[in-house]
Amino acid sequence: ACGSGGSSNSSESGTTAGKEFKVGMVTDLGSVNDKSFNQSAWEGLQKLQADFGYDVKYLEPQSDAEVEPSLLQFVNSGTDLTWATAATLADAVTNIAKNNPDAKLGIVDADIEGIDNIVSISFKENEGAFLAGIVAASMSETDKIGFIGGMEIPVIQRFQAGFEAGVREIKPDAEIVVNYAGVFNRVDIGKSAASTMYNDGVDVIFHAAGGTGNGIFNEAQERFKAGEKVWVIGVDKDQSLEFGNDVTLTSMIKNVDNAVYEVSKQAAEGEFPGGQVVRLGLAENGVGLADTSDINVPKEVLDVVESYKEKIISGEITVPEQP
Amino acid sequence: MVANIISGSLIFATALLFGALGGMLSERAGVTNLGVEGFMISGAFFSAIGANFAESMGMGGFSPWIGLLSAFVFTSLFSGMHALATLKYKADHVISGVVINLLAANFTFFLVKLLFDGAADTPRLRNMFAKVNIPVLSDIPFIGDALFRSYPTTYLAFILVFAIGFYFFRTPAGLRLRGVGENPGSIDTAGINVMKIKFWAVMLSGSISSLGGATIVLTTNGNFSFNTIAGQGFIAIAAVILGRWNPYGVMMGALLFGFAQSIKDQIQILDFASAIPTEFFYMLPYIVTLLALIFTGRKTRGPKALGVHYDASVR
Amino acid sequence: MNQTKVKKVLELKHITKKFGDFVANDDISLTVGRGEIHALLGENGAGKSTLMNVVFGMYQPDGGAISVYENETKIENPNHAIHLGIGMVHQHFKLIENFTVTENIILGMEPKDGIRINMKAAVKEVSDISTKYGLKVDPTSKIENLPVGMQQKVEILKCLYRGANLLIFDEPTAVLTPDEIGELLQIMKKLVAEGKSIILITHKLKEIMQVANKCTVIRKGKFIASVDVAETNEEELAELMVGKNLSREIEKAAYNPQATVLEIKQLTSFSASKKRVLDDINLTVAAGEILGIAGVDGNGQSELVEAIVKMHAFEEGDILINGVSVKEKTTREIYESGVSYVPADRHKHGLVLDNNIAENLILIEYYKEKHNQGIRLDKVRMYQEAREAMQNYDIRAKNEYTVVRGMSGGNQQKVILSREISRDPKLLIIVQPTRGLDIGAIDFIHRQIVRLRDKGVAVLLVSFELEEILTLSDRIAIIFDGKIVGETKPETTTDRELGLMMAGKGSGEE
Amino acid sequence: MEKVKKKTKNSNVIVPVIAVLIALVIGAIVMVIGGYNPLIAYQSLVTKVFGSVYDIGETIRAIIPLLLSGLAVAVANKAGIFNIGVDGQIIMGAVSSLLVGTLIEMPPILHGIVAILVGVVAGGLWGVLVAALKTKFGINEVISSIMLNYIALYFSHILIKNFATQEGTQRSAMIKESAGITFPSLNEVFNGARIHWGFFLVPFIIFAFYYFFEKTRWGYETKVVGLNPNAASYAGIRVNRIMTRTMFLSGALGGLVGTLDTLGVYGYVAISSSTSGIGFDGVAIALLGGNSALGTTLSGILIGALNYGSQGMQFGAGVPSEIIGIVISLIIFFVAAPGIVKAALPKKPLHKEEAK
Ligand SMILES: Nc1ncnc2c1ncn2[C@@H]1O[C@H](COP(=O)(O)OP(=O)(O)OP(=O)(O)O)[C@@H](O)[C@H]1O
Ligand SMILES: Nc1ncnc2c1ncn2[C@@H]1O[C@H](COP(=O)(O)OP(=O)(O)OP(=O)(O)O)[C@@H](O)[C@H]1O
Ligand SMILES: [Mg+2]
Ligand SMILES: [Mg+2]
Repeated sequence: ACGSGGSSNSSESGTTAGKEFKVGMVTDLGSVNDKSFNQSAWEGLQKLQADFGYDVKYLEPQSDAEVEPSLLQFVNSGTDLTWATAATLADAVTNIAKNNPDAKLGIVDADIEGIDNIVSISFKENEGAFLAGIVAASMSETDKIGFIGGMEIPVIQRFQAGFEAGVREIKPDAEIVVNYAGVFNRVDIGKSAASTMYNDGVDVIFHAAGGTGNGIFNEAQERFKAGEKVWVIGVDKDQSLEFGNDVTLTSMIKNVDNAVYEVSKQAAEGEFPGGQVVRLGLAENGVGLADTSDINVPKEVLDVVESYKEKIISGEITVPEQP
Repeated sequence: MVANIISGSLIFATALLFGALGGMLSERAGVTNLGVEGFMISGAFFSAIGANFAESMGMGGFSPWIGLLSAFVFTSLFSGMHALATLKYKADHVISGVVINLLAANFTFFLVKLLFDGAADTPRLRNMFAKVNIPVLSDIPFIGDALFRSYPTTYLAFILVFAIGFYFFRTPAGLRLRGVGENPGSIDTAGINVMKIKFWAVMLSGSISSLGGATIVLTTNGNFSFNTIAGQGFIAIAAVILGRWNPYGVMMGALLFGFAQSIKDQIQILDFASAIPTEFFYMLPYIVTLLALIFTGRKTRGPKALGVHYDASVR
Repeated sequence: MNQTKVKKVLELKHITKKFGDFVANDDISLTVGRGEIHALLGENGAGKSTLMNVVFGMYQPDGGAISVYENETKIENPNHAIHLGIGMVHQHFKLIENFTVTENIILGMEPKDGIRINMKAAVKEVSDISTKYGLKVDPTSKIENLPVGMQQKVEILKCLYRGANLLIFDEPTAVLTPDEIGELLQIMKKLVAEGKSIILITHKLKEIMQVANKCTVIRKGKFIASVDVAETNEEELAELMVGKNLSREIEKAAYNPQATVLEIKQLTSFSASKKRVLDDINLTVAAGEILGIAGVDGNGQSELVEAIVKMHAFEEGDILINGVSVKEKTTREIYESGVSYVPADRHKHGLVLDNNIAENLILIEYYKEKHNQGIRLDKVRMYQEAREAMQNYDIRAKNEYTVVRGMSGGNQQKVILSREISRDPKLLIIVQPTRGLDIGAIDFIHRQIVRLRDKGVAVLLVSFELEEILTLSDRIAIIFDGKIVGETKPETTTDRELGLMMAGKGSGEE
Repeated sequence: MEKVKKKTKNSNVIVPVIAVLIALVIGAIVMVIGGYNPLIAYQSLVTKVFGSVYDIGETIRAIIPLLLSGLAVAVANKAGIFNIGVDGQIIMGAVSSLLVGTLIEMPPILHGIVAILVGVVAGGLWGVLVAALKTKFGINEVISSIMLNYIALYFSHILIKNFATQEGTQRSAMIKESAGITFPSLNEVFNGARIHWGFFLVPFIIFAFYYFFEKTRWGYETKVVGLNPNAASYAGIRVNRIMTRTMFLSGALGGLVGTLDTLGVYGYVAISSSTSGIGFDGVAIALLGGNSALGTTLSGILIGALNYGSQGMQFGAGVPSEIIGIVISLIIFFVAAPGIVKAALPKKPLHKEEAK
């Protein structure tokens, strides 16, 4: 069942009747259900479908090389707005946008400026991580605090920088132990790294290591069951929802779903913020601590967090981006 | 810290050890096993499914054992394919192994999507294996921490090493199995069914390797996703070769990897570590292995009839 | 069934066995009686091994019947054969090299102690049997450390351990030294004296005359005759086998050695385990002569030969070919200086079994200009020359595209020989040139060697077959334990004298 | 592992064709079980592969690395070496050509040629390392290549971070425009499909592969080494040297894969936490193709096209791309064990009906 317009080569069976707003999404090499970025973005799109009946769809390319064809698949099938949900897709998005000036594209977690048919959403991870650092430092009893990163790349370094700054703010003398696992998807390596840190006397670990980070939770839970008290600070989403409250101190979240939802809605309403970089920090409610933080973090601490949040928003404090 | 390294090495080594012991078993019977990765993927998948099911049946702390068992049993789907292809239909062993890897990966990922509504991983297990302290022994200073506070699977893997060692070198069946890998003609003319031995070796091989995958899910990961097993099967094969197809050697090979892997974390928390590129630590396990081979290496001789199809009428 | 009363231990009735369209055994019948040594004689590829594999249950016959102890039986598999009291010593030993003697023998019938092998009991049982039948071996040594003769004893012990009453020997003497052959024949006699029966496959008529009671001859898969050995002679047997009269004399021109071609001076070398494998060897070979190296396998022959072509490194001394040292040369350069080498193991070294005849014929010289046109191999010429070689050297195969693996040993050997001879060597090194070949093929190869010698080629012949050494050599050097322990001429020596020297001068028997 | 030989060769043309058909049917059955519509799925697959000039161009682009990687594995197999280290060789090729493409100033075209050559040589040398470990230390190539894959991966990260960083991204800087090896005009014809020099290089390489192994003395000696190394050294062939040379060629092909993708497709090298896996696909492709030029080419085309088309299946029918992975593994399985195909066929094959 081909489209009526002629230019569309979509072979999907759904309607191509015209009125309906179509949003597509291309994941990075993970899956759409990665409990992280891709999933969050997809949830935003699903909400759009539920709220306004938009036609939403996604593709999961299997290799870097497949990214462009996947984007094009959407572009050519008349999709109104196509999202790419990772920084690694930036080059492909730029290319496609240049070659298809009529197409509208969006990218999450990257800054592409000045191209009229691309909107970028990026986050000030360092600001969120700063707050996580405040919590970690306030809650640590050993004054030894851990950070585990996936790979030593700029985004992750932003996490590290913000976190370290936050910790120093509260406890300038606290020891911060840093470990880069080298991978985003090896749970066992994350677990071993966490084990090493906890053994070393660390009692709070903040991670920005994707799936590798799951190992940190597993290690903490194991210790919890054995009667030890250790904390993990989750990342990207509220990880206490997955790993429970026994070990999850709080999570530094990135509100990808909201961002995608809002920008898509603007586009549908004809107000596509093309060419702009929507930079979301604490002020824009793009990053922050999870709502469930109050379960394990005492009110006094949260109050401190709140005060720093205001200082950052007001510009009184600038959080570094480099560790 | 040394105790930590040893204990960490044991834990990293466990999954590899299962994978490698399985691989070794089939190779000792003359069937090349490049499918260890696939068997481990299968083991990881079925253990997650099995443990999940057991949890939903309310088996609580017992469910990891069900997971282990499921891995062992259901991986025979794949080992059966390897046996069928290599033994009955005389497919090239290497090709069959490659197929097992491809098929296990795609099949399990597909099933995960199918069973869990498009999810990329299986639901998180609430009950995983907990470390078991061996009474008395675990209280010995240093050694206790290093060796006797570990997961049941770790104990199991090391018990298996000795069990297979006993089987190989002390029992009639082991003698025959080793004979099959060296010179099946000799076994055949001694009136023993070569194909039967090979068949069971391949079947068990898959099941034992699968425990490696299960270990990863049931002790560290807590669920199965498409990158739960990412190349560990190939490292396990390296351990088989490094250990020269001998259960104790294979154990040392797996421990070497475990050691190199866990020492990385220990070094990384030291102060001077920041002066060295992180990537160097990631390379460490692989460099250590190469160096180990260079210094212990020389000729590694596998079973003589490895990878050769046995056919009584061909000389 | 009372096995000791029956007379006919084995009876084959009209056995037919096909491989696809090819009939390997065509209506063959024979009877083996109790206490009898029954020889089976036939050219390479006549179907002897096939027939015996049928008896041992490795193959199922396409026609005919087998009776064991006068009961018609379908022998399902080797296990079944073993239960029926049949044991087989295969030509290519079915031994596991890194197992001990005992482990090899007990395979399949291991004495147990609970679930473990009772190795003590096993070792004892093995030494018991070996003393009973006079087959001395060390039950605990590894097969890979044993000489072939010993390995064969292990094979025999395997059969005896399993209680075999009928033993099949497939070319057991092809790899043995004269002493070992003598010993084996004695063992066989002892076995039949104990009431066992033996089927003996051999190409050596002398052995048949020595020990066999009856001899069945087959030719191209067909039964030719069964004769009483007492009533026949070697010539008659040979004629039955090949179907025509064979002249067994080889004519040699008068001995006329010329300039020295090969000179080995104080050659000494060590194995990987630092054992002295060649010890101060001095030898010369002149143009127009054949120097035979007699010796038991494993006394340094292969190292000696490989040292000449630089496949084995030597530490001291020197090797000169036409006065030029090989020290600075590569294997290829040595060949280019006029050396041809026929290695002992045709499967391991001499041939690429999965290549065809033509491809094997260019193995040494494929890189030379004559085989190439620019960057491409001249395949037209390659196949053309292969056709010619097949004619000149009587290589029997379907055509020049035939893959060598499927060819008989004799024809494989002819491929190597034609390749090496056609290179017009000044020095021919030839090791075990006729191992496992039938009389016809042996004769052909011997004639080729002599022809070269008559043409003025220097020939270094290494063989474990005394007869071969004695018929071909002009001079004989005896090698023992890496040393040359004596030199003699065929006219002035005897089997026995040579045998003693090969065993290290002292007495051959204890 | 030593006997990777040409065992698949005996299968005639029929077996692979039927193998493909059976595998597709099984794939369809699995789809039905999973609640998908196999007809739409396969239709979308075909559309994705042939549907537009863009897709045709992109399909070829997807085939090239797989095919070359298959050839790389096949080359080594000819000398009896099992090279599962192509992944690492790809990385070395990619990162070396990247450095040439980013750090050095050169006129266009020449820059591309030099970058390719450097990448190819780097991949080749990485392959030589495997050969050296094998010949000098007796280390089994399977282990060493697995280790070298990881070492190459992290080594490339060090290089990228130190010499070709791109602030704020998880990849290297872009290569200079002069180092690009695309054909802008052709790209336009193909609606933006990434057509690069490889499109014209690959046929030449396939032919060179064929010619080398079937016609030249070097191919002859390589095959002798692979079939019987003992006979080779008896014949005066320097086995170690041939193995080293062959591993250079094999690695060079791997290096070319990385080079072409870097210069012609991406323009950068990503800092990725795992190797591409193209080398492992190459193992499957070479084995499926019986290590021959033609066979490897055909299997590379088949698998490349199926892989690319699987995206269409996801888009058009919502079918997870793993289905195609299953189909591909089954094809290889059936080709490797033709007995199964024959057993699955009706006892009297098709001819009978024709005869009547
Ligand atoms: N497995 C087989 N498949 C096909 N043909 C075979 C097979 N085994 C033997 N043959 C054929 O049967 C014939 C007889 O072979 P067999 O091994 O019995 O000969 P033989 O008499 O033992 O020869 P030799 O003296 O060399 O040992 C040969 O021509 C051979 O080509
Ligand atoms: N796979 C095979 N296909 C066809 N013919 C074969 C095959 N294997 C062996 N033969 C044939 O069997 C005959 C015997 O070969 P050869 O002399 O090499 O074996 P053998 O030494 O007699 O072995 P055995 O120990 O069984 O006596 C030859 O004629 C050879 O052509
Ligand atoms: Mg024979
Ligand atoms: Mg023979």
